[in-house]
Amino acid sequence: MLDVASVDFAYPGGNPVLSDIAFSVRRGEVLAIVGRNGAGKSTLLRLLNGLRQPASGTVTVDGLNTADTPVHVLAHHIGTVFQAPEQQIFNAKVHDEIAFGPRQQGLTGAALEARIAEVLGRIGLADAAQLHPLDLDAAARRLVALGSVLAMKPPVLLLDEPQRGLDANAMARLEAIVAEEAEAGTCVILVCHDMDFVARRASRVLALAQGRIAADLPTLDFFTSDELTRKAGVEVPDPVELARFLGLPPVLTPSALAAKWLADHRSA
Amino acid sequence: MSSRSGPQSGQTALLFLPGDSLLHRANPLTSLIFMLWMISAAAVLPTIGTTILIVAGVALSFAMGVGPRVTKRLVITMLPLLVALLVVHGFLVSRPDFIPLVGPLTYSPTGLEYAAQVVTRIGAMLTASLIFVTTTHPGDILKSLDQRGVSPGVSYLIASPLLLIEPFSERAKAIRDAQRARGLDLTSTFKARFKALPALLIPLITLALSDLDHRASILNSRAFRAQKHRTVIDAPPDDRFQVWLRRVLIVLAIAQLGIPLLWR
Amino acid sequence: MKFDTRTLILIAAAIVINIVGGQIAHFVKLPLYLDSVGTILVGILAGPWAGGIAGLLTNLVWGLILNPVAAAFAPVALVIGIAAGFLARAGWFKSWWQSIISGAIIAVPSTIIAVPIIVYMFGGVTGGGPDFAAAYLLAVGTSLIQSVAFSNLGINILDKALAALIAWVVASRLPTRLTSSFGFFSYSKA
Amino acid sequence: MALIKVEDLFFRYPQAKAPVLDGLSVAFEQGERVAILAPNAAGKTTLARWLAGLYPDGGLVAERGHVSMDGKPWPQWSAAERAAAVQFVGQVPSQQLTGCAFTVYEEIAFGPCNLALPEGEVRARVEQALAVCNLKHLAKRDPFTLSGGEQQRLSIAAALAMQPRVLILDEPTSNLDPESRDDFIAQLDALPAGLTVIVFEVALRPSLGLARRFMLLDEGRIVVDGTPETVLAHPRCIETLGMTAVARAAFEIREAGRWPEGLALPLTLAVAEQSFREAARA
Repeated sequence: MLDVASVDFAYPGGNPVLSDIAFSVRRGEVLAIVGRNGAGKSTLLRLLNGLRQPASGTVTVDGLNTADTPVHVLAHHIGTVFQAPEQQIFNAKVHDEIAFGPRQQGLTGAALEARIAEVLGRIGLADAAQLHPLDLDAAARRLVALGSVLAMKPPVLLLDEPQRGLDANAMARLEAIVAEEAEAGTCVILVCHDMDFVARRASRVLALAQGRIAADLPTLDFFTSDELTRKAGVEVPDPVELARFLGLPPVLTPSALAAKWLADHRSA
Repeated sequence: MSSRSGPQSGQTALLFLPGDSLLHRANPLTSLIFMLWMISAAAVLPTIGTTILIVAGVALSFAMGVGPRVTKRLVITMLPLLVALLVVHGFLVSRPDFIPLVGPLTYSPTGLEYAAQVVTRIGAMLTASLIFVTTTHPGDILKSLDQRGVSPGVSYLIASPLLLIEPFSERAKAIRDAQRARGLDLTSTFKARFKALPALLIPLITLALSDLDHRASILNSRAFRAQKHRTVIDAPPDDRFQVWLRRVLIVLAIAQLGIPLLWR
Repeated sequence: MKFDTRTLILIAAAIVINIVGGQIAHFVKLPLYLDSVGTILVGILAGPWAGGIAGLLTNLVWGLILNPVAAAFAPVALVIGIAAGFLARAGWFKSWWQSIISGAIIAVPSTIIAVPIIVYMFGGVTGGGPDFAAAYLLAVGTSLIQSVAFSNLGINILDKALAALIAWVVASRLPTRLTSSFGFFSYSKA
Repeated sequence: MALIKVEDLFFRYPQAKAPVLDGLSVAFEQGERVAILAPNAAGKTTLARWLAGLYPDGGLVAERGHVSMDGKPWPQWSAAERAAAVQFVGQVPSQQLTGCAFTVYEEIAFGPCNLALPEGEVRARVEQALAVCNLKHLAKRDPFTLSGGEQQRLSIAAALAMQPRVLILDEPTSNLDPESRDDFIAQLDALPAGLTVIVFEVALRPSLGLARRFMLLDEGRIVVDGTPETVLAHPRCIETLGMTAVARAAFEIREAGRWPEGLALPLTLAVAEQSFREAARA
């Protein structure tokens, strides 16, 4: 679905930002891209959605080479939700903001309205359809931005720090959407600092360090390697650490930790 | 700190070039009045005088270490004006002394003379302004204003736009990228590109207004305009010589503008 | 005339929007200036005096960073902001068609101020687009001042009508949260 | 007497149906470090602005109640007095800059200069703030070219230069990466002991390092006020903000009936190992 083959990138006159990047992502996978600030995460994100072109190597999305495909065409194959929703919201109603993408795809009338209603339901803002997106709270604005991209039904979904500033309710919506998308065969890519979120939702972790791939492993294998998490400069999720302290088999999530603990102490 | 140096303190958006020349070290008011004197001279001098003024100004700019920037700006700005003026006054505006050139084309020596007069006059004024803006950091101008008790609101209105141009320009690019990445086509028909404008402008303006809310709280909580006067730190140095120089230049400027008027 | 802090910040932001507007026109490859959208917007949100100051300072700041010649046209920008503010006060920014008419009206005083500057200071040229129109009019025998006036008025009407329309589109889509502190804006509410 | 006191504050924005603050009362003492947790749309930023004396402002007035500092309601304070009493730092780092200082040094000096303090005093304050916030090496930089974390430190330095008695921070860690966040939390510990710090947060884990007194703000009221343990274990807090990962694991064990009665749910990794071992022994 998404294929990155021996990509290098440098800004004009600058040091290389990314070197020798190669990976592919399959349908239904949830890949988290992690690493320190300045490790090259945001540049990689821009290479994936075509806003930047690799100096060498190729990026292929849904069979399209990003080098030969205009960004606005590629947008129908890879949907990006940026960190700042305020940078893309420009309609006076949540409804119209969601409608923007599908309209570009030529959807009109009842089909368009059905698509909008479906998305509004998924982001939990059906009641807010007629409100101004910027009159909503920060978390709802983030969900509007997510919804405006979901409405285009892209086969690849690119989410940049989607969890930021969300409370339990909004977070549950986000996690449900990520899970549903993966289930439906969408390839979901998270660029994320929140390792608890990564541990709960990602199936695989791609860690960047100094512009190179430091690790590309299933989530559990990544977090249980001290060497790799240190190299990538990320925190180890508490359940992973706690399971190790308690001598339990490796786990990623609180629920898995509880289950393993209960299994371990059944006899007691 | 009145003569700023080092690439870090400079603003890429400004015409100002850091340096340590005489004009860089001069009090901003002195530089300002020097500029005004030069502009007033350019307003009244004949073509030969304004030409000398340009040459002298450019020479001065090289002596102050800002020559290449001043010359480049001068040429870029003046070339289209020069061409337009020569065409309009040399060939188009009908004058009694039209001389046939080739075919239906005629030209006027007095028209060309007039064009030369206007070009050198604007050129001299532009040279004066360019010398001023390339050697004087706006921050220092504002400190001079503060020092003289000008309302802090006035300095805010000059300083803030200067500082915000770069961040806003970056933001405009980020907005463009975000909209393209959700399918906005900026390359198709005239109508489609025109309709794309709101998608680019509205986020920029709403972001500016949401900054506004926050910035107003910050300014109020930093006691902005709470007192009539504010303390000026690192005030640009001044001395008796500069005070007198300014007085002389002001008298000269008034005399230059006034005497030709009385003459008539 | 003492502005409150919010109005000061609004003016500062409008100056930047005027200056960055040209960059946005470049993004969509349209031959527009868009350098008075911010000024007109301030006129709509905060009234004639704030609008006038926004215009005036746009050209002065422009002079500091890019081209001192812009400073010579500061009075023109001042008039644009004042005119936009008075038209908004009169309720002429309530709909898209009113805004277009308002923009065309704004073009008149701004041309009246611009023409003497162009003719007497710059010998009738600006080094930009209207020069071609002026040159054509001169070639067919119109006087210099008339050529400059007609060519600038024509281009100004188009430019200001468009700028006013864009300012209206933006203003009408702003969330109330951000505009509620500008009481003057109520004159432009339908 | 409490330093800041909110009494029965009832506030709604013009044209809004529901109130944002619904008869809220709370008090803060000098030198306290308080974290106020709040789900989205609970009235977090609005309360922060009331505490900071930014409201009432124009048409934004309370229908009932008021906020006072030293027993004197905010409207009776002059702008200069209030600026020297309380400082507020909001969420988005670039929006916390004054936008009229060409260097970091001038940004910090801006407030003290506005108070018309003598130049020596301004310099002393700036130097101190630069040192506390570890910004000395950036003093000559243009504030808008700094990274988000650096801008955050700068806005706190600029607030500290006003030598306030209360510092109010709205989601200070939400725009920081983990490393800058840890630096920031260390920074808060280094602040003068007499300074009251009130932090508003959505995220549970980063807030644990910030304070000893916790509150939950929900639907315009303070629902619970106490130790982190009592607040984070409160059902409404769990419902709206969830639990820390270790607390969630312990909670699920308790749901299975295997967590000993009377043993508190651990909040951080630091205490979790001990609690889990205790639970295993029981």
